[in-house]
Amino acid sequence: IGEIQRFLRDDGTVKVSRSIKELGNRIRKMKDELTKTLGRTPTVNEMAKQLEVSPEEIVFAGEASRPLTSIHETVYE
Amino acid sequence: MQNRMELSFSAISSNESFARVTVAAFIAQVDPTMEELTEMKTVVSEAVTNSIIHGYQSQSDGKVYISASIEGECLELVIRDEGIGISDLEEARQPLFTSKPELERSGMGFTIMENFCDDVRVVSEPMLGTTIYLKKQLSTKKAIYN
Amino acid sequence: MQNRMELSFSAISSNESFARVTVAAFIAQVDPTMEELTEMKTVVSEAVTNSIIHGYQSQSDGKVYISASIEGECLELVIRDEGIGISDLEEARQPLFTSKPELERSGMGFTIMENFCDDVRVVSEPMLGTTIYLKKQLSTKKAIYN
Ligand SMILES: Nc1ncnc2c1ncn2[C@@H]1O[C@H](COP(=O)(O)OP(=O)(O)O)[C@@H](O)[C@H]1O
Ligand SMILES: Nc1ncnc2c1ncn2[C@@H]1O[C@H](COP(=O)(O)OP(=O)(O)O)[C@@H](O)[C@H]1O
Ligand SMILES: [Mg+2]
Ligand SMILES: [Mg+2]
Repeated sequence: IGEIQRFLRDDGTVKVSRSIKELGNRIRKMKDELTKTLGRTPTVNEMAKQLEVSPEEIVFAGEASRPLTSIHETVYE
Repeated sequence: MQNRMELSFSAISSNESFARVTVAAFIAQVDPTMEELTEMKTVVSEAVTNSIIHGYQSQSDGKVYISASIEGECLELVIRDEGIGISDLEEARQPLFTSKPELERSGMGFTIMENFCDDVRVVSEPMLGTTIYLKKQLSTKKAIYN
Repeated sequence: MQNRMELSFSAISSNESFARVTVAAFIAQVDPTMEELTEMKTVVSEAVTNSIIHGYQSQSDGKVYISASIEGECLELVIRDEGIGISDLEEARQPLFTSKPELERSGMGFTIMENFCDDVRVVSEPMLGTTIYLKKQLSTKKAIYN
């Protein structure tokens, strides 16, 4: 499987799901960092600037990092 | 100036995340906080899920309709289905009430919407469908820095 | 099974990126490659920009309409405006042709669409508007691993 993944990466055919996951992780880390330094939640544009991606990518990739079920759990517990 | 969008899509559960991203991308134009963005995504999830699993009983041949408009910092969302409707609205909006305990629903959908929005109105007619009107004041950059 | 969405939005340039993400989020459900996603975003950008700056002459009170459907790995996109239309379609589709050289347009919009799609049809009627029909075969998960 590792070989297939490497092949996909080299070939420029990285799957969307994988790329979103990676950016999603960076978004989560950056959000925590900025929340600490700013003393409030960052805006979408502030995040985009720090991560050097477009605001649309923040919106898109932010999606994968939070599974829907966690919402119910947080509210419930 | 007002910015508007209207969206409709097949009532299948893989479109929940699509609907979330679409509304979030529309809102992102006024540069909300990440928190507000998450809240609005959650609200859209709850309403769209309700339309799919309750309104259309997961039958998947229906459509879900969303319209959004932003004027200044005021966001208005309308989420609508042409499903079975809700006969007792007061009961439906009670925290923890669910008509589908077998699906492990939390019964918190309406409560979540009320928590994250400034105004939630529900209009529903048995056999005709359900429409949810949501309003939210966003804190765009101006509001944060001033 | 077919999955469908329909979208309309105000013809203002800040909605270009909104339209791109929306179509991308819809397509992402079948997990295409990043390259394909980028191609489709580019195509949507070109068509939507054309509707806004040529079709509506940046007047902003019109609407742009997008519909998308996915069946298996086949994506169909329709992008439509009710703007001024195109009187000479053959000329418009020529590489490098632009009616707005003063805006530093490249004249490559149609060429890009043709390059990234398997099929591009344009129907346009002066004073009634322009409709672009696009088709693209995506390589979803199955297609790559098999
Ligand atoms: N769009 C809808 N169409 C029909 N019934 C609905 C709809 N939305 C909500 N309901 C009814 O209201 C109840 C409460 O909804 P909600 O608070 O979201 O809880 P849950 O979805 O977990 O059951 C649902 O169980 C259902 O009976
Ligand atoms: N939606 C539209 N409505 C009216 N005219 C259009 C539309 N799309 C394209 N055109 C015409 O076709 C020409 C070529 O389009 P394109 O290849 O995208 O180049 P460019 O946008 O850089 O001018 C435009 O300059 C314009 O005259
Ligand atoms: Mg619910
Ligand atoms: Mg163009």
